[in-house]
Amino acid sequence: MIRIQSEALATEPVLATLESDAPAVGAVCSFTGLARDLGDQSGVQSLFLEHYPGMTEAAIQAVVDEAAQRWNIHRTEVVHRVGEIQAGERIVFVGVSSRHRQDAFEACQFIMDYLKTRAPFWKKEITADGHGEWVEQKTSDREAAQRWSESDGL
Amino acid sequence: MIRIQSEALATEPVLATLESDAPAVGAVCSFTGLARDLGDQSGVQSLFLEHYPGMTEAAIQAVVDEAAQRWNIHRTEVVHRVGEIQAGERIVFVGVSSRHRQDAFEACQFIMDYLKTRAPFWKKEITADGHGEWVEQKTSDREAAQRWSESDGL
Amino acid sequence: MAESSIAIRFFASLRERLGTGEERLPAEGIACVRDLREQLRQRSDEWAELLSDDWVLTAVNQTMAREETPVNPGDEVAFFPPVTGG
Amino acid sequence: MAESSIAIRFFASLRERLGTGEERLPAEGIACVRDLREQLRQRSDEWAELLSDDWVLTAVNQTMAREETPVNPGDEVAFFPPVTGG
Repeated sequence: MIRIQSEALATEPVLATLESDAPAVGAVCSFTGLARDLGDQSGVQSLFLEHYPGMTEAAIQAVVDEAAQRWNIHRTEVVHRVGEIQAGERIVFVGVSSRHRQDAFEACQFIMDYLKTRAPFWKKEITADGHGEWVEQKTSDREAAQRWSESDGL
Repeated sequence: MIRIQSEALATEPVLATLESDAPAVGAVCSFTGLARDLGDQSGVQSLFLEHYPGMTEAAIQAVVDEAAQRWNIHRTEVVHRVGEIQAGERIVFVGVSSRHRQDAFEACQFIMDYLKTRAPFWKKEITADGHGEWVEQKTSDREAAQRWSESDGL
Repeated sequence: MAESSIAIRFFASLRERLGTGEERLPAEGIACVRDLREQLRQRSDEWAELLSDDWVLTAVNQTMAREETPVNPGDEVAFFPPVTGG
Repeated sequence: MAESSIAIRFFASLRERLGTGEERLPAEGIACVRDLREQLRQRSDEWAELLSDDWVLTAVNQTMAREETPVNPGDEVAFFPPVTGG
């Protein structure tokens, strides 16, 4: 399930869904990204996340579909917040359940890496004085995603 | 924090601890392992987990310390159940917080892989008729742990 | 009656700097993304600069596109900076 | 008075098959893990078989050990199968 929402991101119900397939499935890997207080500029108090309704969901679905082709995974849950987000709040949750630990880990990491470079979200950092600055894409995020296309022919 | 317990494993408070360092830290990766209904034999209804009190905690701490040397991680939480565990219940939780996504993912996966081969826990599968069978160590778990010593000279 | 215009959308810093989020343009003379981009760049030095930037990405009908991707009447074409979600 | 015995522990399938979880042995004549293991193997064909198995692991004072690891009076030596947690 893929959800884009402006409300606070609650992870408990999503984790419960991922675990609900046990005992048939025994491995759940999840990642939570939280708004940090420092990014390209210091003194960041909140973020503003813009997205492209429709395309964003489709782009994430394409990443999830690709993960499902590469790994033996059972269920995937992606929740991404948009709008204004205070420092310390959750921005993104990606969770994957699988029969196998390694599949859960790798698929979860793959989805996060590709989401960072393929899903249309744009982040603006807002300081205490109200000044906003759009965040530049990180080289490390591009490299993290490229890693998966250079790896073995899975 | 490392905990070995016979009570049910609640993940919410542990995840809350991992996220409590935000906004200084923005990435949390976690893994939950649940008792599956099939292992080396079918019809498994519950597991019995034995450990070596004292050594088990020390062995996990050594794995966590090694992870902290290899990656830039902030906080690690490991909870492992022992005693009787019903199919579908959580057996193990490993969570890592970090400033960086990749460090959180890799350290979490490393700790799970090494915990599987280095921490003294032994699993017995019990079928509906009460028959118990000790689980044999999996080649895949040995290989997963070996991977980390063969990789680049980090 | 067939649709005869193209819907154009701008996002994030591009939207802010161009001062517009969406508009419609006649489809006439536009066969691919490059044609549309060149037409938009005629508007001013600022448009020329912003839409020539290597970092601007394009989507046609909400799918990532290239310079040569065809554009037809009724299509939605979006321009935006590299993404920074998650 | 100095401790003059060694604490021995067995876990999991080894504990069940040997029928004992812990005991104490005089430290005399035991300098390393190999000495202790060989002494225990004298007890019966079953002990000889179970404690010669390649898969049996050993810890001295709760740290993984090898055949040559020294064993001193007062030490705790544990024998157990490969681990299967998590």
